[in-house]
Amino acid sequence: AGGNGGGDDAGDGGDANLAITFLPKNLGNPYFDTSNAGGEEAIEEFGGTFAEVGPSEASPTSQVTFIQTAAQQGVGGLVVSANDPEAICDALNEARDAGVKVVTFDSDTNAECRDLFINQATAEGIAKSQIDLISEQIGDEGQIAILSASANATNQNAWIELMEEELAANHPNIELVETVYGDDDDQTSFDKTAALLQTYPDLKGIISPTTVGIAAAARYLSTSEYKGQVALTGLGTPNQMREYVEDGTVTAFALWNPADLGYLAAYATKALIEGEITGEEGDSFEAGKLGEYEVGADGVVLLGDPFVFNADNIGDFDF
Amino acid sequence: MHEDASPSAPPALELSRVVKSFGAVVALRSGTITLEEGSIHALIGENGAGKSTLVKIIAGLYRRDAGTFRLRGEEVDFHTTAQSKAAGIAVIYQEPTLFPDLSVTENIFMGRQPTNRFGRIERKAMRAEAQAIFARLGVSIDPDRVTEGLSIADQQIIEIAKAISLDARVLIMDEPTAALSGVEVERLFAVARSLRDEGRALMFISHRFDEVFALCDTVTVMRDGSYIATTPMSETSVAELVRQMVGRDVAELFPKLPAEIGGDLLVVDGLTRTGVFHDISFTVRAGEIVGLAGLVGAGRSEVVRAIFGVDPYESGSVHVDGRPLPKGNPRVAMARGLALVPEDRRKQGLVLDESVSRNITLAIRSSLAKAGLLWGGPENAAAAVWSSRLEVKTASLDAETGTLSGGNQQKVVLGKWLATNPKVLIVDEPTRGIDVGTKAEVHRLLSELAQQGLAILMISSELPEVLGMADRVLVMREGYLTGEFPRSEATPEAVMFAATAEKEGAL
Amino acid sequence: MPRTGNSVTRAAGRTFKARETGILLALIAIIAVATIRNPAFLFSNDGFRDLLLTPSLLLLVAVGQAIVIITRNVDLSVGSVLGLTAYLTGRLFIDLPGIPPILVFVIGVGFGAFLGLINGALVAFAKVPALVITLGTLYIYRGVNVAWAGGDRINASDLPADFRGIGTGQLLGIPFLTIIAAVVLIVAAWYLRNLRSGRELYAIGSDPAAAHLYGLRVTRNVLGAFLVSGALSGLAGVLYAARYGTVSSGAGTGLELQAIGAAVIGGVAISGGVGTVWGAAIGAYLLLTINRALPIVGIEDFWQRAVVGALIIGAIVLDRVLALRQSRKLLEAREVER
Amino acid sequence: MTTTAPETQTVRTYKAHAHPAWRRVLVTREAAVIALLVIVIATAIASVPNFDSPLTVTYLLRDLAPILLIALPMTLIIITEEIDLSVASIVGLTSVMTGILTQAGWPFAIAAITAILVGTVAGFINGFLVTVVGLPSLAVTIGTLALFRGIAVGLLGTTAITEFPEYWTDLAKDNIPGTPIPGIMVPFAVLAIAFALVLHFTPFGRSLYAIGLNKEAAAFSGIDVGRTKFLLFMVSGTVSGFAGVYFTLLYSNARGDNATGMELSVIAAVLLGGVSIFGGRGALHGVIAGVLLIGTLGSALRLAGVTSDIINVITGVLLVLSVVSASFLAWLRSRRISAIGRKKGRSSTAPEPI
Ligand SMILES: Nc1ncnc2c1ncn2[C@@H]1O[C@H](COP(=O)(O)OP(=O)(O)OP(=O)(O)O)[C@@H](O)[C@H]1O
Ligand SMILES: Nc1ncnc2c1ncn2[C@@H]1O[C@H](COP(=O)(O)OP(=O)(O)OP(=O)(O)O)[C@@H](O)[C@H]1O
Ligand SMILES: [Mg+2]
Ligand SMILES: [Mg+2]
Repeated sequence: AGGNGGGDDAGDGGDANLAITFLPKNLGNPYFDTSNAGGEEAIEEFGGTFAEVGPSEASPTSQVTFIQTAAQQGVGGLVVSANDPEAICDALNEARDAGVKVVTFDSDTNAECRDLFINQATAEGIAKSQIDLISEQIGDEGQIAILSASANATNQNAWIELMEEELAANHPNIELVETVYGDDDDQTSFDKTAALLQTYPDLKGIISPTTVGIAAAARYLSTSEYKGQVALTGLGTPNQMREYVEDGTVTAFALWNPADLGYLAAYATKALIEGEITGEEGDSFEAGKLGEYEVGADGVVLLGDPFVFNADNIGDFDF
Repeated sequence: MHEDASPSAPPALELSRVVKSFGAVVALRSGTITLEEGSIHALIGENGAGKSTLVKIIAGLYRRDAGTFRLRGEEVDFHTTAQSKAAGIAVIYQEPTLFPDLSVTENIFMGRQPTNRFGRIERKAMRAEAQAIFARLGVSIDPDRVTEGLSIADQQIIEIAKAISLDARVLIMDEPTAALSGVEVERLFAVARSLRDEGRALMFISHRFDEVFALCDTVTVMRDGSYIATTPMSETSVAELVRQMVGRDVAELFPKLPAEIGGDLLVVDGLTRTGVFHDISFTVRAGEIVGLAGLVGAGRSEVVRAIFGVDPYESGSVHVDGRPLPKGNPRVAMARGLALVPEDRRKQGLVLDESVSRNITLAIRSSLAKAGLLWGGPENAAAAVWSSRLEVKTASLDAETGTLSGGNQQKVVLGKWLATNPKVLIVDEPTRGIDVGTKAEVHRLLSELAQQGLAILMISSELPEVLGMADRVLVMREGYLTGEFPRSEATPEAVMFAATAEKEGAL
Repeated sequence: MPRTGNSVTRAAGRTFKARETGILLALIAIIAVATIRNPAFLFSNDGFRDLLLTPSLLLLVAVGQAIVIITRNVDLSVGSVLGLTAYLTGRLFIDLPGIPPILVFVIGVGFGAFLGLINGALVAFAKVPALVITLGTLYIYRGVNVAWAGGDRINASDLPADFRGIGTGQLLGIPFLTIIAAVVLIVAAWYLRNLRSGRELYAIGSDPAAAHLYGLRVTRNVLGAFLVSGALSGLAGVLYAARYGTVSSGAGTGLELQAIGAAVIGGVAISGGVGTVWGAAIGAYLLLTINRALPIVGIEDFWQRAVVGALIIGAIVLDRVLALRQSRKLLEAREVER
Repeated sequence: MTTTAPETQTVRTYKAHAHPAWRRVLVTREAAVIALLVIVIATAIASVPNFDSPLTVTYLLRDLAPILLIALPMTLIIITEEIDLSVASIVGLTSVMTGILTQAGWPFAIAAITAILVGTVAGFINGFLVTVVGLPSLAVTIGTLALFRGIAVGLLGTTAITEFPEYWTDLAKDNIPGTPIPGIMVPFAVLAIAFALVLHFTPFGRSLYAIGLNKEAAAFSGIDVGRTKFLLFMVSGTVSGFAGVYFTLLYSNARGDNATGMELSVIAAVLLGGVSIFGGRGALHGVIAGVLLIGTLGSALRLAGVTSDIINVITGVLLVLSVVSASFLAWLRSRRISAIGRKKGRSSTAPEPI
């Protein structure tokens, strides 16, 4: 089955099938809109075909259909953010058997189901930056809560676990009272924030390590009596958070550049398709404007450290 | 054109050679009637003669296929019942049509409630008016209660109240008295007469000749959808009307054959269901036809439904051929040899959207199956046997039963139950709405079956039918068994007395 | 004014009204328990505000749904209608900068009414079951929404601040949204109780065949009921955009079952002819307040849906038991009359 | 003491059918759905790249299997004029049960059977509320839809169970050797044949249609309407439970939100396949064709790069068109009949009344 794309640019792949499909957790998620735009930019640079498909709700079983379709279409590569580490595993492996290179980004699957994972930041790095931000904002003591995405999101759960360890080890006066799940749905996250503030009148801070969650929480706080009383930090995009940083609801939050993440994932996929790398530890490849990257243990490529946005620097970003 | 009709005032309502058919069934061939103001006009005819169809055309519920319809001399063509209402016609339909979830008052005034300038319904005024009407009718019904659960008689009274409240020029009443007691009928008549004296035109449909003669000024007879004759009440007699209605002598309608009476096949003892019937005990023997008479609403259908197991009962027992029958289990009842031809064939007797073949074999489907599987072949074969035996008129066995005429539908129901090879056959209104010829056939069939040793319990609201067919007559009134007469003693007077008199005496 | 009714029928009338009272008491009990556990549930500015605010959108949709159910129909497309109008609202502000919010309201409600009209026309004229039609339009409207929005979505920053103020602001401590919902509720309740066409809706649902016999305008009324349901979902869609600021193509998914649930809990019989919009409104408050109260009472988040399900079933079972008791009483009353 | 055998001298003879066999088979709703399915498949093979690959068949049937399975009892339920909206929640609940029990160390087969029994119990609850308590099934199953889903989500909370014995997951995914057809089609085919036989060729099947068309007449014919419906709801729960176990294995994933919203897909397919929501009408081959039609259309369009939203629009339009066209045809027919009636009436010059 021939793909509809195909790059004839330089590189040892020659007539490699550079049709690459991006499969985010769900459509209509600005974080993925940004990362996929980065991917598209990269693919245009190297002359492949970009496609973006995805379910409307973030569930693993609905991702499977799109993985299968991609395999049927015979695309060269598939870039996935997994809604579940295990559930889409078999589908991914079947796609690989059909000759599709599979790269995960943002949220990984089990290592044996994909060729590469593009890690936006190490889990430790993210967890530590979140805890550092919140402890600074609440004076290193009091109750905090976490507003996460879905209960099964691999990356979220890993971060939360590490955050708990970090709290136990270095911040004994901070109490994590509850983790709630907004399902990366704006309304749910909004309502969950409201519920959190009610349930814990002494709450000092909220961490929302998901872009949908932090925006919804910020919107709730900005019009509530808790504005300025309850600290909020997490992972967010500057465009969504600008208003709340400027009005004082939020002092600082973190994120990597999702566009770069998508860009890097696209280049990594290209390298796999063209046979430049196989995903072994120590392989290295060129990623356009980002420079050269090396594959680490378990086929993980690390983008870099998270970046902290605050009132001073937020004006410099537009994504 | 009726140039010879009184030139001064046109008749209040005039129908001439109106035709209405439903698919293949011609319900009305030439419906003709003329209502004059200040007069009560009776419309009589056998079941299925087309009376109700005529009423529904006047009401705007059906549109006529042909013929003329004039209201105070002007040709009209109603598309909806709202139009006929607006034209001053009030109709009491044969079946009460109330909204069960709404209050009595709301039912009376639905769609034309008194309102203030802003369109707001004036509840107080509405309620007061309802009470005034009830006072006039001399009944006490709580105007605020929901109509769900009201007795048929009360429902009928609300229908009458509804029609009166319309203050219409023309009032059509399709069997309004069927469910009423003597006192209630008298009150209704008083109201009807006062409306007549106010100059309104009334039409009254009833199967009871005494009522027709007591109330009406003129009578029109219909038969088989056709107009037969219009006569002033004073110039006719019951015998004459019956001759016009039936078109032949009544006697031959009931070909009673001699049968040998055997042992008790159906024994009912002390059957009771609170609020419905009480302490009902009787037996039916092999070869015997027992008639169960009474007014509509007396509870006869409920009793046989309980016997058959479709309805529950609280106490008492039923034995078929010596063996007790469990409560509420029609399947066992069928297996023991009980068959019930229900009163409402369209709702209870038939699956109208299914084929003739499926209907006839519905009750015997299990015995037609081979190794648990049922194929079309055996079904059609069994159906063909019973269709031809009863001479069902249908083009094919896969025709939808709903497309058959009423009489043929009734034959399908009879066939369905005879196919089960019963010992005891209960028939509830077996000839309701079927034509004269078929009626005689049904009677002949019942007689034959009795002769072959079946025990037959026959409910009928037509007294001549009961008296003509039954070896013994039971009478029910208001849920109680009030009389039992052997054939020789069963006179119309005795039966009617048992069906009505006691109540009037009590009041 | 003389009362001719006997005590039994009056008691029956009371149990009828007891339904709304019953769930109102349940709602009050829940609020009381949650407040005892955590006074902030009621006695804080945000707590009080959220108590009123959270169910307001559902209330609007549930009122429309109740009207449709009263006519013995059902509208499964309300969630999709809400989503589509919410997105439309955002697009209007983006594509026509400076458009006055009031015009957006008019367009949103009108558009919702139009979608409802499509449902109603198919149901009333083609005489096909509402369940099938609105299941179809549930898919269609949602599909159109997703196709239109694609990966885009409306962000809070796309909407003017004064418009968003409607979603979050308050008057004398009562949120605007709640005021709007209350006005709609009162108008709808008044209409259903006091106007002829309102009563006709009940009659149609109670017995469609009898309604036809009466010459009630069945087609027009059913059409109207769907139109109102669509318009209210449209209004809820505009307000959704105002309240949440962010509108993705999935907004309002699953709302249809919540709306039907609210109506059913509130005593609107799924078989038509019975119930009030008051009941549906209280049902909406009960459903969403339970959601917020459960964590406070110590029941985990995850069990909320189970509680909601049990609540719906409990409500209809209770209804049935009451109805059976009533009909038995009526039978006994007949017995006595004899 | 019985009626005599019917007299042999048959006065009338009856044709079994008004129309020849080909007309009865071809001029049906089911035939139209099947024809549409064939057209869609042919068009897709001709114009959608990669549609003709064996993978398409494998993926399509695998994904459709739960819907196909549940559509079987759903057809029977809708034919008796009821509805079961809780099926997808039962899938979720049994999926969670399978996961929890497997995780607790139960042998998989025992865990799976227990989970299926949980599905049966769920169906029992629906059946009890509908037939014994006497509630409308639409309201009941909206309630149990929330209840069963809520229990599923409540039981498993934040976690998803993803460890299942490879033997079983492979079994769920493997094709019938030498074909692109997934193995799940074997139990499906067995069930489909069993359901078809029961529905179309047994006394029980006849009683289902009778109940759907006129339950009062059915009760008067000795059919235990309540018990029949009770049984159907339990079968629906059981089959949904089986689908839940399969779903779990297919995605190696037990989660509370598995199969969310699938009830609408099932009902849409059943209605598209020609089953009347008012009961009493419909056939299983039409339903299976309906499921395949929606599935194939979706698969082809996805392959052609059409997004899932357009597929939803098409599903919805098909559904609406299917009911509206049926009622439009009926309206046309009734108009023709009444026009004939009116003509007849006019031409018959009845004699002037006396
Ligand atoms: N909607 C209908 N479809 C088909 N046939 C009908 C319909 N309504 C009436 N008929 C048939 O038309 C004929 C006349 O019925 P109609 O109800 O007018 O009789 P009726 O004189 O009122 O009888 P009864 O005294 O029993 O009330 C009957 O054969 C009946 O079966
Ligand atoms: N829908 C109803 N609601 C309440 N009571 C009813 C209802 N239908 C009938 N009844 C009551 O049940 C009793 C029996 O009614 P039914 O009409 O079946 O009697 P019947 O003797 O069989 O009359 P028919 O001559 O019509 O066969 C009456 O007391 C009647 O008032
Ligand atoms: Mg009549
Ligand atoms: Mg009767």
